[in-house]
Amino acid sequence: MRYSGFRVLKEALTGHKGWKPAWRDAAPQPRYDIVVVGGGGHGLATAYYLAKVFSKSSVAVIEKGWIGGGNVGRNTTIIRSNYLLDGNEPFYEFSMKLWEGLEQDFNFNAMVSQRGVLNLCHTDGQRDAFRRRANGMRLNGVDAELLDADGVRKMAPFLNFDAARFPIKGGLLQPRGGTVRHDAVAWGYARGADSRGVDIIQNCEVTGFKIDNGTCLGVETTRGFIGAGKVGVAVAGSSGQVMAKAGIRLPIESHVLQAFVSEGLKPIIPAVITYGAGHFYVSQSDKGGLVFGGDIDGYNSYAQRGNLPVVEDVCEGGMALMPMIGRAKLLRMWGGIMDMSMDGSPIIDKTDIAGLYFNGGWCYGGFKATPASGMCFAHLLATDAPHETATAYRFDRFRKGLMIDEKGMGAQPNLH
Amino acid sequence: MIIPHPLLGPRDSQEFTYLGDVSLIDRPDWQATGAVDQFHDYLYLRDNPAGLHRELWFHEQGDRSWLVVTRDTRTHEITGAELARDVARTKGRST
Amino acid sequence: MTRLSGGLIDRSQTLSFSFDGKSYGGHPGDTLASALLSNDVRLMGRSFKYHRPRGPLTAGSEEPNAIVELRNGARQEPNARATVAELYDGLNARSQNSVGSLRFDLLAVNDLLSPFFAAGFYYKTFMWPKAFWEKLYEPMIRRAAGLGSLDGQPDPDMYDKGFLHSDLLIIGAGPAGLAAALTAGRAGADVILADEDFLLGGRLNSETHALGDTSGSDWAKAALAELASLPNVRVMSRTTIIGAMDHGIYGALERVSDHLREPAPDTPRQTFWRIYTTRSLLCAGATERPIAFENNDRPGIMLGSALRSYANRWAACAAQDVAIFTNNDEGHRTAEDLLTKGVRIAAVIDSRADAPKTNRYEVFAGSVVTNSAGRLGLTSVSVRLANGETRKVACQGLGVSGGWNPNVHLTCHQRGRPQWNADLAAFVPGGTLPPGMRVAGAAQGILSTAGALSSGAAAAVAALSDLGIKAKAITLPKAEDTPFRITPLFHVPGKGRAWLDQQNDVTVKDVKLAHQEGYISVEHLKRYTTLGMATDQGKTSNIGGLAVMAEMTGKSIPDTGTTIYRPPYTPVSIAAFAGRSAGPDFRPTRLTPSHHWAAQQGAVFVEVGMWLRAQWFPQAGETTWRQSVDREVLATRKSVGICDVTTLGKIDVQGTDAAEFLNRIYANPFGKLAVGKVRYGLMLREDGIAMDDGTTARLAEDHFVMTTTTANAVGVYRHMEFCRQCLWPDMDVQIISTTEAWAQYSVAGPNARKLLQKIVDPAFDIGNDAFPYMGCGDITVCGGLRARLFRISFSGELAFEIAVPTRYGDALMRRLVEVGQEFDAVVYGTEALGVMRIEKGHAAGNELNGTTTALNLGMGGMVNKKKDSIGSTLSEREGLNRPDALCLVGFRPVNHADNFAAGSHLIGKDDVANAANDQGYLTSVAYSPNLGHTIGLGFLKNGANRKGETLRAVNPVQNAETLVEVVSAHFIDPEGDRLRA
Amino acid sequence: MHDLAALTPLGGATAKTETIGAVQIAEITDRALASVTCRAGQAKAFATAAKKLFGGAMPDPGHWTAGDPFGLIWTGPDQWFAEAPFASHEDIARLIKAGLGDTASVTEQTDGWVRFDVTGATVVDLLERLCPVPVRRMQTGAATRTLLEHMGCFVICRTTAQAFSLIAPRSFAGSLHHALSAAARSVA
Repeated sequence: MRYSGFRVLKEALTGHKGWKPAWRDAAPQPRYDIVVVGGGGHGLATAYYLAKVFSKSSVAVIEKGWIGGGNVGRNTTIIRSNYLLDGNEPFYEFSMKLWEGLEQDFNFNAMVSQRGVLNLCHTDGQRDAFRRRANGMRLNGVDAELLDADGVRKMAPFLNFDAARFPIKGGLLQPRGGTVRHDAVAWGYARGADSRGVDIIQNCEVTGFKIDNGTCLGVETTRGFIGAGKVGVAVAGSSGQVMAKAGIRLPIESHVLQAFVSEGLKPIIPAVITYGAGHFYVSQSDKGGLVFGGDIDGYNSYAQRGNLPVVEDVCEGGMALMPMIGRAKLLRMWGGIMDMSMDGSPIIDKTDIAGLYFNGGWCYGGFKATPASGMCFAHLLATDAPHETATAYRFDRFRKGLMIDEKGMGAQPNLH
Repeated sequence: MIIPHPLLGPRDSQEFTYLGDVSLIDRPDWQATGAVDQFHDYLYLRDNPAGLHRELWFHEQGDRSWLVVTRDTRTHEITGAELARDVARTKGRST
Repeated sequence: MTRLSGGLIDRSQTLSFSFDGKSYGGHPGDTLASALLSNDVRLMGRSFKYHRPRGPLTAGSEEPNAIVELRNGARQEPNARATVAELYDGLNARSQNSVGSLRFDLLAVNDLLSPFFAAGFYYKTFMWPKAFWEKLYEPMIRRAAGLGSLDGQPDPDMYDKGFLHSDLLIIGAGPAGLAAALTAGRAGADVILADEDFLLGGRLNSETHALGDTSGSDWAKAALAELASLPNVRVMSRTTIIGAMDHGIYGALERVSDHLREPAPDTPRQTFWRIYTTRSLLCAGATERPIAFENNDRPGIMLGSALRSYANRWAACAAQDVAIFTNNDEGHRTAEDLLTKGVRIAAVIDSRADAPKTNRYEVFAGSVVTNSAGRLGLTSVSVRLANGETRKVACQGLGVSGGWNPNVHLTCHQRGRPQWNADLAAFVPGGTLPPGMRVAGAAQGILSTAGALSSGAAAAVAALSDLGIKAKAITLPKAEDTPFRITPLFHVPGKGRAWLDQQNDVTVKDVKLAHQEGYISVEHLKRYTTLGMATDQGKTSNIGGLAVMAEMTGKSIPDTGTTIYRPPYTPVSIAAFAGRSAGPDFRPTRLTPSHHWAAQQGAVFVEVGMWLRAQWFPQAGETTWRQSVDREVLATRKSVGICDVTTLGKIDVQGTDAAEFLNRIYANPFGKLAVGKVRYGLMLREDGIAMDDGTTARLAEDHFVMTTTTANAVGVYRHMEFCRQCLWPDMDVQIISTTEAWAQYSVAGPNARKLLQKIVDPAFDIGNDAFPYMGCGDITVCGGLRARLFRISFSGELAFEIAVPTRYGDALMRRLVEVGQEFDAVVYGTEALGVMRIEKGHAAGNELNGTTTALNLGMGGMVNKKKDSIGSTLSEREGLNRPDALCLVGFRPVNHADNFAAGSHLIGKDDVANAANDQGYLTSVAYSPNLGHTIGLGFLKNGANRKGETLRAVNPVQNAETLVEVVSAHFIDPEGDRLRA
Repeated sequence: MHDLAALTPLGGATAKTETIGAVQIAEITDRALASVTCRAGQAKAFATAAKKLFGGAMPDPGHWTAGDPFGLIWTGPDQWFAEAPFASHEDIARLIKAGLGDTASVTEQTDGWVRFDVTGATVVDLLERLCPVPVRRMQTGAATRTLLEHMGCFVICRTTAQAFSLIAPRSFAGSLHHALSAAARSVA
């Protein structure tokens, strides 16, 4: 059933009787060609593109809880493709292009809002690094602008220019960056995949993999064995746990990232703004809440909750950068479990077990990557070859010394 | 969080800096055969358990001790803390 | 005036305040809501989506409707709850979210169009044409959405933070909390009793039950008086415990000055406390819930308990004629209390067939309210009687009692799940509570006053016994102990809209639609309909929503799901979390030994981490920074310059294994470094990437002093402690930072030695033979002051670094400048320092960027393979040793008049400028006044073998491009003759 | 004798003292400081030498001991700070090293730090607003390093609930003083 303004009108006048479930609550069949483990944004997007782009007719997504209950529904909704390194930039730009056509493509308004992402710099060294990054983006055909302090002032006059501990020297602006209504992404992909025949199986947790001399034949689940030609795992936050069931250790640690939203306010913050001298970034949702966050808590955790030091650190950053938000009230805080990889970049690759594929290690980058991650994982699952924008996301890059380390922090996940 | 420091008692975790899995103490022998692979596994691969985790914390704003803290990554409950130097010795790292 | 008799307000004083520009009077003890009600003002706000007229639903912090903008200008606070805003003289409040006036809100048209605005409608439209989203739809939606507004000026108030420690934290000062506090306080335990209200006592101040022979509020007053007299008890009013964090840490927001027009000088508006407690006791009470029916959101329709609070505590009532709608006995208590206060009870509509009978007011048993009327306030309700016929009941007020929800919120903050209690038809604390927490009173589901008192006292005894403190429960007064009878009813079936979440305008229909579209799980329901996502965090709406969904799925409420709550319990101002670390005080500032002198010279300072360093020293007549920097560079290379380099990390390394230790943490060897010598060291991370570099001097066989970069001082020290304690626990090596103990100045230039000889005491020969390049030693200066001298050079000149005890740093700088006049000595800042190190080709922060290896830096040969050292093994990986690896080289413009910028990328002369042709990038660029043109350092693929090649330095983001030539990174004195002069 | 004038950590010619409400905040500049670390395998010899030099046992973790001329503060495993009058012990590191020989590593710390003595009736209320350690419960003789407004800082209890010394890296002097005086005004 197609969504449209006309349809909304018609249903409004007929008591909304015609709306159908956005997706079927499917029961597992004995076997699928491809089973995607994980009903989050990446898993659902993978299934959607497997069906739509690679015409796969026998695909299932299995989810231990309810779809969209993980990081796709627990993030700060930012999309951008302002990456530094060639291993990353083409991939995230591919993702940005998919975002730009996504709503029309899957017929669901995810409120993709290209209001701009502004990263502030506060030292000459940061400005040099931003220039290198901006030029790298341009060389990759991506939009980027370098603003000086006046340029920033024009765009965000409410920032602390006059009494700042770390003065604002300028910023890197990606006009095409912005925000997306995160839950809608999961629902839109689910609805799109479902309408193309994908079985979305909720409350179905993987308990093990059936592996027969080096080949994966399917998954054991709380709802029985499900045979599969290929199994793709996309379970951010639980990657270590799920892959351990296949005897695989990962270059990943799980950490908690907190996020915050304020009470609703009339529009006051135009773009996504990130502080360069502290841990604080913010945007304002269409509903009016200030959606903000900062750094991860820094210790391994699966608890989906954090602690006060980071809450305070983030608010300190906010009050250093934009003291006008002081009397806005923080309404909710929550935590998401991040797959923090050893170089801050993700993995989309085959494993040593035939028929078992892995997608994870997204650190903070997961939400903005959702469409491209889905497309590239679908490409790998369908063709057994990496998508051209994801060739660097291999397991063996650490063994070979080919890390993709945007922040230059080395093998310490909580610093990425 | 509160870290039960073996010498100083309960301390706010904000005084500490976190490093990670205690296995980072087990630095391989540089002269072993396949040393590069051993160092790769040592530096890059993690058990990343959902449950008890022995991990390294540095009392940076305190007495500069490295501690090995045993903490449940699902509940954050801490069941032990030792001086990392003692742990290193029991792991046979005395020179 | 609907001001009743009695109440806990001070009628001897009248406070004047204004709402939407109109002024009114109230009394100390009033809230904004109670004062407005007593002035017959019921309309206080508009709802989020349909802009429906709204008045207060509650009398507490769970309020969804009566939220206003408080104060003006920079102190304007959006979304303040009128129900808890303490009245003060001159209070100024305005309604929110209306276009036009509150009474005639233009956006009320949304209400007429409501069929089009059903749950999630926006996910299904606004998609065409694509470009319209940012341009038209989104701005439209954003303007209509949001609630209150920020003023846009910096918050002028001050906020404190604090840290408290207790044996027992008691959350809530109602009957349970007070009984617990008295019990624990008398036992001598360290007790903190916190309550969000400004008048402690909880429901004791809102109910009419007697405790023993006194009223509830008098008993509370006496209890508080005793607690105040106990030194081991800290009573914190106006303090909300907002979260239960790990290991017994609780966040608490104390509203120190919000009840004043503005904070007193130097005192904070609010204080955010971190409370460390070994045990806690949750006595947070319960929140009454409404029953949904058609048009159940009109001003005048309130919770029954709120009607009682307003009448008994604030002597205020919404109306002369009040009807009651209840599914339990509480409704009758409300009727009785109002009658005693002289309010007319139009009827009590009790959904239960076995409703209590009385002749004091009319009771409709087995009946329900099906609708209400009244545009801006309630005028009547429609009642469907047991016999099926419908009757209209005229009333301006309706008290709704749907049962109590225990305030389990804090029990969920560590993801504990509440459990369903069928007798109460409510969720009660269950699952795993935060460690050390107990629950008592209504929060535990014990709804009688007597039960609250006894459970509070008992819980305190139990909590203290955990800590080995013997406590005896206080003797309790005789109190109300009626059992709670309820027949669950969450909503009255009907065609029209019945509100569940009043602020977000989520109706029963919306939940049904969510079910129809498959958004069945609680998480989907909340996110799709926005149920419970408003500023009240669903305190009055979540259970109702669950109940409707349960009906749809045919499951029980607990099988349908529970919602667990997250911090904060009530919203907290962002400024309070920041405390004093805001604006210019965001982080502390570190000053160098010569700072005060430099400031006197009018130096321009720059932030380097937390340090402030002199960037350059403008002289009279200099109009641009370049003039100053060029002068400083030229004068230094011509004669001599002085620079404060104290910020570099200094680590004292001692012990019989000190040399071997350095061998292992540096890539290059230190074992054979002679005493009295200095060596450059390159430190790698274990992954083979450069971590830091610096010089290390050997002061004695077992004593070294290492320098680190300013940026990495802390990280390097941490790393060395890790190596010392965790990797090689029995090496005899001791380290300690000594960065700030010594003021260290670089003296560089052909006349550096001559200058120093003026202050170094004659006993010390610093001539080239006695004190050659890379020499070091203890000396005395200026007639006997202990000092250290290092002959090292960052500038490439003949240079020394001299260190004296920091307290003498200021005087030494003045002395060097004074004796330096004869040589036209200059003092130079970090800019000139940077120019000279680029001229010399020294790598710094821009080159040591966390991704570069020794090989990249042209120091591959330094990684000694005859020994074990951190990073040595993994630096052998193929990816770090590719033939086309990036290599640090120098660049100069082919046309010397041209400029280029750091961050430019390098593209072959005839190649298209794109990522595929990217050859590298420029890291550090400066104008060299010595060479008379721009120079740069950068990383170039296979750079070592490309000297003389011409490339394009492209800077598309600034539409710039320059032809550059690849040259040696050492622009000045490549042979190093000057160093050794 | 050299002819260079000393500057206090706050940048004055003389130490600064101010009274805000019920507390006095005094910059202390007349103490010399050195770190003393027992060397590996020297515990016994060190204890003997230290007892002889300092006239008592080294304080336990979390504590300090007064003495004449040497006060001792535990700073870490096998590590202490020794303080003595500056006038008589400006060259404190050499003096101590001479007494302890190869049993310990000694490093001069005198000018690495700024010390403020905070005294008065509301000193606990003040410190409660600045640092997480339980100052209200600290007894005379307690000493520990903690975090104070983003600054690492020793909190030393000289007299229970009455007098504390705060010792932080010297370059933070201005910011530490700002934090102390602001908190003092807030509890005044």
